[in-house]
Amino acid sequence: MSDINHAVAIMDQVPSADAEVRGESPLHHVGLAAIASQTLPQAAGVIFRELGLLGHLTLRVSADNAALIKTAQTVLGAPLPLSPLSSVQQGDLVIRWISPDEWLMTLPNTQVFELESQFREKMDGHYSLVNGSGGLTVFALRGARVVDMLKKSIPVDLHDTEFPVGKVVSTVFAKTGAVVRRTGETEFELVVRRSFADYIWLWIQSASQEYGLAVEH
Amino acid sequence: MFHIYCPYCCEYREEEEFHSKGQAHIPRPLNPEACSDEEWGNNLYFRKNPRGLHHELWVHNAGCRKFFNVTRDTVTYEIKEVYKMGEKPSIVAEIKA
Amino acid sequence: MQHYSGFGLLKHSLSHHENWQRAWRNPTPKKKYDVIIIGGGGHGLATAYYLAKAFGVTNVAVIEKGYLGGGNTARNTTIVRSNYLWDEAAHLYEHAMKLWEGLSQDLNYNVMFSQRGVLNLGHTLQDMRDIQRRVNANRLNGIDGEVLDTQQVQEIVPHMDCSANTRYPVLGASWQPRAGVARHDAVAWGYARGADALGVDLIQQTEVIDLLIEDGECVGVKTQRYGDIKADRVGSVAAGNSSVIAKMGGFELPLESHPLQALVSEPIKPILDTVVMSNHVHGYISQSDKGDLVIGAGIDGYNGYGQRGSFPTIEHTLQAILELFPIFSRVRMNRQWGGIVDTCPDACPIISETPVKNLFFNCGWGTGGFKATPGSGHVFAASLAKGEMHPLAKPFSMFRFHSGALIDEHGAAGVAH
Amino acid sequence: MSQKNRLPSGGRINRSKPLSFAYNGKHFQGFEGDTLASAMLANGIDVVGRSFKYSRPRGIVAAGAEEPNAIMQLGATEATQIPNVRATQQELYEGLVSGAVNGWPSVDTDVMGLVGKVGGTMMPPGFYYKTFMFPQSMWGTYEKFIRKAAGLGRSSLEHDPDTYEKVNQFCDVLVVGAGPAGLAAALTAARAGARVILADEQSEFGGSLLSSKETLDGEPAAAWVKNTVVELTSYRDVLLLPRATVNGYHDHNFLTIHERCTDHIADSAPLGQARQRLHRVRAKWVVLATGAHERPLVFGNNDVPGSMLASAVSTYINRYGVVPGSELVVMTTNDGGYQAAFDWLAAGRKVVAIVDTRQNPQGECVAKAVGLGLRVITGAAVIEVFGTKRVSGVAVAPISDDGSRVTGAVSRLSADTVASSGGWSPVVHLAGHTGSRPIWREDILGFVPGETVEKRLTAGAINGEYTTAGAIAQGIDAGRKALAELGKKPIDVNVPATVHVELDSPMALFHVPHTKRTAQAPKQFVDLQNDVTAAGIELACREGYESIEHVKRYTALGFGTDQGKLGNINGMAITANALGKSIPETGTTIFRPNYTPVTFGAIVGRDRGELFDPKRYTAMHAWHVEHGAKFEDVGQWKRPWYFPKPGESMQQALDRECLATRTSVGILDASTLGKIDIQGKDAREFLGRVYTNAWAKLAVGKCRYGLMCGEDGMVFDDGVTSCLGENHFIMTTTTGGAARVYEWLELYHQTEWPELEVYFNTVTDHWSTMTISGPNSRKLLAELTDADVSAENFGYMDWREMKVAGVPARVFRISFTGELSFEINVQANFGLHVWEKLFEQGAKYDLTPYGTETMHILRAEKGFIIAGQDTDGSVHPYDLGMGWAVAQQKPFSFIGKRGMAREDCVREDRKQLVGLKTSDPSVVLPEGAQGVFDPGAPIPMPMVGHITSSYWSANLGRSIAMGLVKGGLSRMGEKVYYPLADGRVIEAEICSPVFLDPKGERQNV
Repeated sequence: MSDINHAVAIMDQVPSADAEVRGESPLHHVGLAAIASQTLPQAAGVIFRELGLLGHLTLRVSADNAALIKTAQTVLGAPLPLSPLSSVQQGDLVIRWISPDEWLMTLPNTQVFELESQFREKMDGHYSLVNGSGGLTVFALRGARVVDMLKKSIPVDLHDTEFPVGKVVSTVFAKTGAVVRRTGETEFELVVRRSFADYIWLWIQSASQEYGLAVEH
Repeated sequence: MFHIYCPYCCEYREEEEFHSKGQAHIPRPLNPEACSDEEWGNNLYFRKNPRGLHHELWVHNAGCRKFFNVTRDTVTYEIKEVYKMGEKPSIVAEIKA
Repeated sequence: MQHYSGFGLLKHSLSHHENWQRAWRNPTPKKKYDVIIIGGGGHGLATAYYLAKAFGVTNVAVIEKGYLGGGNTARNTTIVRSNYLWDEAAHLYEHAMKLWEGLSQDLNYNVMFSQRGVLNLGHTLQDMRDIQRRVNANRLNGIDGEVLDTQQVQEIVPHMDCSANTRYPVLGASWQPRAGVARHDAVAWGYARGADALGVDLIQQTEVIDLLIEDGECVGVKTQRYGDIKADRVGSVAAGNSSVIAKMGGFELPLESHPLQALVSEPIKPILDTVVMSNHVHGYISQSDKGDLVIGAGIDGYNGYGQRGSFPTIEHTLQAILELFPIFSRVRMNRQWGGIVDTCPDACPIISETPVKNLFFNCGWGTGGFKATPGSGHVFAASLAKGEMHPLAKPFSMFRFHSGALIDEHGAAGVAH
Repeated sequence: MSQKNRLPSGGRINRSKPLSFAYNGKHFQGFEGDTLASAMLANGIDVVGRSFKYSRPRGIVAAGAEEPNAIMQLGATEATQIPNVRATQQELYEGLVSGAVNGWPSVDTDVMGLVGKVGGTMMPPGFYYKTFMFPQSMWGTYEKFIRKAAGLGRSSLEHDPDTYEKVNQFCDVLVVGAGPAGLAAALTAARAGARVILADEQSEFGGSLLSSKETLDGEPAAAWVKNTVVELTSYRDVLLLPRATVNGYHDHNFLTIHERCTDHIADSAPLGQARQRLHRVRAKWVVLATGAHERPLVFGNNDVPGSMLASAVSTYINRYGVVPGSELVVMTTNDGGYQAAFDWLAAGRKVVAIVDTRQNPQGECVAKAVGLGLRVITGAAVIEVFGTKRVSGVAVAPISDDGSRVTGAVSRLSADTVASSGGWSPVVHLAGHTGSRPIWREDILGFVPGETVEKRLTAGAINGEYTTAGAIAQGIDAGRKALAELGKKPIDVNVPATVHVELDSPMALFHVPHTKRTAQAPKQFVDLQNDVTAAGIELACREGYESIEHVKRYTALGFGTDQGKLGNINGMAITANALGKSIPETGTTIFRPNYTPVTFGAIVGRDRGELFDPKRYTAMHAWHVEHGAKFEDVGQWKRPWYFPKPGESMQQALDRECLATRTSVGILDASTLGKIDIQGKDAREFLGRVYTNAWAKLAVGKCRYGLMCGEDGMVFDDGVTSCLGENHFIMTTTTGGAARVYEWLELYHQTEWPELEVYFNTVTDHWSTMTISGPNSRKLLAELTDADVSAENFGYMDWREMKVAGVPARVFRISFTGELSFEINVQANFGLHVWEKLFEQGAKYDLTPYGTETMHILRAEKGFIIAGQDTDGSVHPYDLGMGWAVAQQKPFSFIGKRGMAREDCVREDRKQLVGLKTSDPSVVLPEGAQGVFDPGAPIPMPMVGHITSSYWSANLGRSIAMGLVKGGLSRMGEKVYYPLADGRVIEAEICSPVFLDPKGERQNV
């Protein structure tokens, strides 16, 4: 199963179902399920949900390399968002523009290896595809006061004319960072690093206090 | 606090997302061994530090993580121009005779 | 020079204080001086004073583009200490410390040097290793210093949160009892008055716009207001503007001028009797005799001559202060400001000869200039008087950046002070 | 409680909502809509404080932010104490508790007052520079008294119960000030669909109109305000912020607004609400409509309670229904001052006289005054006030038409209130924050905003436009200008019709003359809060303090919490006069944030306590907590430091962890190590350039240790990098160095070598890394995997891919302990699972968790360095005795190569890292101890280097240490002495830093 002869080593990092391995998202220790059972979404201005255990892949390739971009899009079966700060969503696959030569994709963790293998098969040239599934998690936020809460947290203009649905920014979130995407008029999604997840969770609880916070699980 | 246009993200962002990396356009000598201690020291440490127009290197470290150049007045703090790595500034300080 | 004393005040009060002499003259410059000093801040004025007082060179002019003591002397947070790590820096700052002790009497001008002690806090195991290392070095260099544990720190600063449940608990501190604060403006004025009385010409509102250089030798300065003024030797003590003067001399310096911000609260009743500094949470604080909490931290990351910086620096500084002193949450910030500090790659100054003969530079003090004022002035005066660098100044040559003999004080100078 | 100065009707207060409050322990009553100041005046409270230096009784002078005297201590409980609250800006609420900030035993009978009277003459500006010098030793004592006397209010001694919010705002137009000009500007911008923020420091919008008797379009001014606010409220993109002071104007149109959300309700916020909110605003355009402050006149004893600003008198009458006295004398240099007399008269109290300093004023108001039968004395001035705790009378005398001297006999008028107006000073503070200097305008006798690089407009009184119609017109114009710049089409806004009043020009008078010379006249105060007098300023100038900054610093002019809003312009004018200069020549001092003081808590927001700085956790953190780990802060990470068992001391725990690892197997959570995935055909080349050693031949499946240096040749990080594929590597960095190394790689790739085909990705958080170390580690691993982990198939410095406990893993056979070790890396989502399986399986080997401290000891036994502890940015690889890790023959001049070849870096006697054995093996050298070769040398002793690492080694049964020693590598066997603070001198012998298993047999088995 080792793949040492290739120029780039990839590995199916997800245990097979029969191995009976439980996966733990970065907020596992918080016990969101328990909290969820005690909060009422109707009453809350901010509703929080962790989309844990997703597959996260970072694609690095120059946007100027038309051939490779084309191949990548064929493999993905979706267009790469080439214009800055944009994103593409297609079924379970979300592709976020991070920089002119970088995209962050999320998809089911079980599909990651297949996609990596496809890339290695089809892509020939200078690119990299890196699995970051263990190091990232997604916080989905919605509610009437989500924008107000985010205004306390990130130094970015969230007015709908400046930050329409689908826009993605990488920015500072309090004293760490996050990739922020608007998924609806009052819905946002944060991609955050595992080791900072607890801090951001604490921050969101505090910043949402005056609006009421509910958790979904 | 500065409002800086990132030439890669193509919009203005807050200074908090960026880091200043000092004077721009200081290429690493191609053959360091050929440098005298003096030349190496000059390259490493000695800076223009102008009062006025300054070409400096910034990185959008909390954003796209790209390095780019900024031409800024170090007295008024006006940003006159931003340009990508490898590009030349169109606004330059007049050379004092 | 008119002698200052309590009795003098009583006497003058009878004549409604109408007969006080000028503290210094306002002369028009001569054609030529033995030594011209560019920059009438604390360091420049101290240099002039010691040139006249200690080395008998009285034909001296100090040329200041603004007003005396109007640069960083007027904008710093007045901390004085000498607990530096490396021998070279420690000896220089301790030389200054010894001059601080007794400076008011020497100048007959009360600079209010208050030896209330300085604490440098440690919050991590590596902090404490560094503190041990520095304090041991200080003691073997003859500089007072102790390593305190959390309990001892709490006794000195009863209102600081020394509990274990802060984000970065206080694990201990270094303590220099002889350190403290002084009245910054008074230092400049005291030296100015003393230098003037010894015959030094203080030329204010006069900007040096060029250096007079004849075949590689500096022979004077060109000023906006008075044209050329000749001198056998020229010493630049222009702090944040040093690179501008160096450019006139046709060379560059290993300097970057950065904004350094500070702030004061409204005056409150005495609550903090010493100086508390923390590199790790990144802030420092003391209380002025007037009652203001005087607070600062680090420089802004970009070059700037605007005497102002960015707001996040102020936010981070106050976050650090409330981490240490949560009880100050309701105290209010009255005023913030910025200075221009000329920082060296190794956080140590430059006191040096230059590529131009008879042109000397004293700069690069970064965030550590005020505390060094008397020592800096004294060794620079000695160097200008003799035309060769004072032994304490030698290690601070600008040419150390060629040889690689840097003196890295980033640890000791971690936060700006 | 009676409110003897309260009018039966009128004002904007709600008489049906009485509110009780306490001042200095006595209880009083005011009404909803009052400020603390108006309520105090209503109750006839004259003395609200004692002055800073002379301890003179002081009363309320103004009605707004410029108030210098009414600085109160607020708060009903210890935790809610607020120092230095300006009574004129504090809205009254039920149960408000206030007190004067100084005065002993009380502000009314203050003994310091005597000291002030007696000692006052000995306390000219800068007196403290001239005395307290002898004897030297006494300064500390003098200082205690000075400090006690100084300071205003006091800090709370308990934790603040309240929370503070901070919000990032973005808008097209930020309008500062909601007076006529500001409202008009906001309305103009809002109608055209611009995103507008309108902020005003007062509780209600309207500014001067709130206390004006003017009519707009025939209706009371308040009606126009109401309609405008109603319309503004209807726009989605308009944010209206009352009780919100714009305090700082920073570069690129970044401004801070301090909103006081609940300060008008109580001294502590209701549950679930924030007490205050700081808005961090980025505005495309800023309109400053900050208005103007009235200038008081400077005359003898002008600080006696009852001496007020003329406009303040009108404000108290018209807005609060309070007449602050019974007999009024008005002194004015301009027509504006007359209004106070008209309002006073309308309130049914006696106007003694209007003293107009102009010889022959012609404005309509003069005629009106005469028509009302008021006594108008022209060409004269109030040169002195009588009374101590309240004005009892005034001395009036004719003055020359230039206002420089008294020209005739002095007459005395009885009065309890003096209202003075010296004209208006535009509020240019914010305009000056970004470095623009204000400009003097002779026609309006005031400074107006100067040129700026900011996208800033101004409207109304800040421009010297003092008529309501004019201000509104300028506001509309500013709004239109902003819209034009924003490319938005304006919609018309009308200027309401107002009654025009013919005005005469004002007289420039900044210092009212006295029959005596200034130095001998009664004190003429310029800055009330700091007791700065005209005589003091003249003295400073005489003594040579000629720059306005010198005058400010020598006299303390403008140093107060009001930052000289009332006094500065008079002070500058007096300075100019003393120096024979013009006012513009003298100039202003620099304006800095804050306009008015801002609570620390509001600036800090929620970045405190738990949220002061992130705590970073690994996937196994919960387990560590459960198992009693003590934690160490490493960067932002919380790393297990050691795992004490109940009743164990730290040393006992460390000994146990160390022995268990060397004799059986221990486990470390190494997930915090930085990890960078490197891909591309030039990855190898790149590694060769950033590491000091060679990478060209590292085979796939192999690992190698590398040193990273700066261009100066000094080590700044190290770690193991493994070859995953021909074009694929994974680099590890120190825990603290991860971010820096990653940016370092990107910097060189993007700025120096963009032609190299390589990509870097941070994967630190992606992998959970657990290191099992010790003789039994192979057995343990073998039991959890099908892979062949035998020495033959899995050699030292190899890595293999395998399943561990059912989880796909990359296992690296590298060792930081010198023992047989396996570093197991799995996707972090499965880290805890594998960790727990290891413990289940490892029980029989007594698998022992250890933390950073044991790791440090074990690596020190092997002489492995820790970058950042054994290095400090001043040592290069050769100093560390690690020349073996420098490949000088590499074709490309790697980073650091040239640096470490500089003159000073090749000295023989550099400090070099060596091992040190104390002569007494039971003594552990303290880390940070400084070594000397000659313990007998006098202070200052020549030091030769310090101890970087030092531990008790349970395995070796002795202490071990590493340290830097001058020329140490060539001094093996020599002695170094370490004099300690406690007087001990510890002797140690220089040795190799490898204390255990020099041949490395243990890790190679």
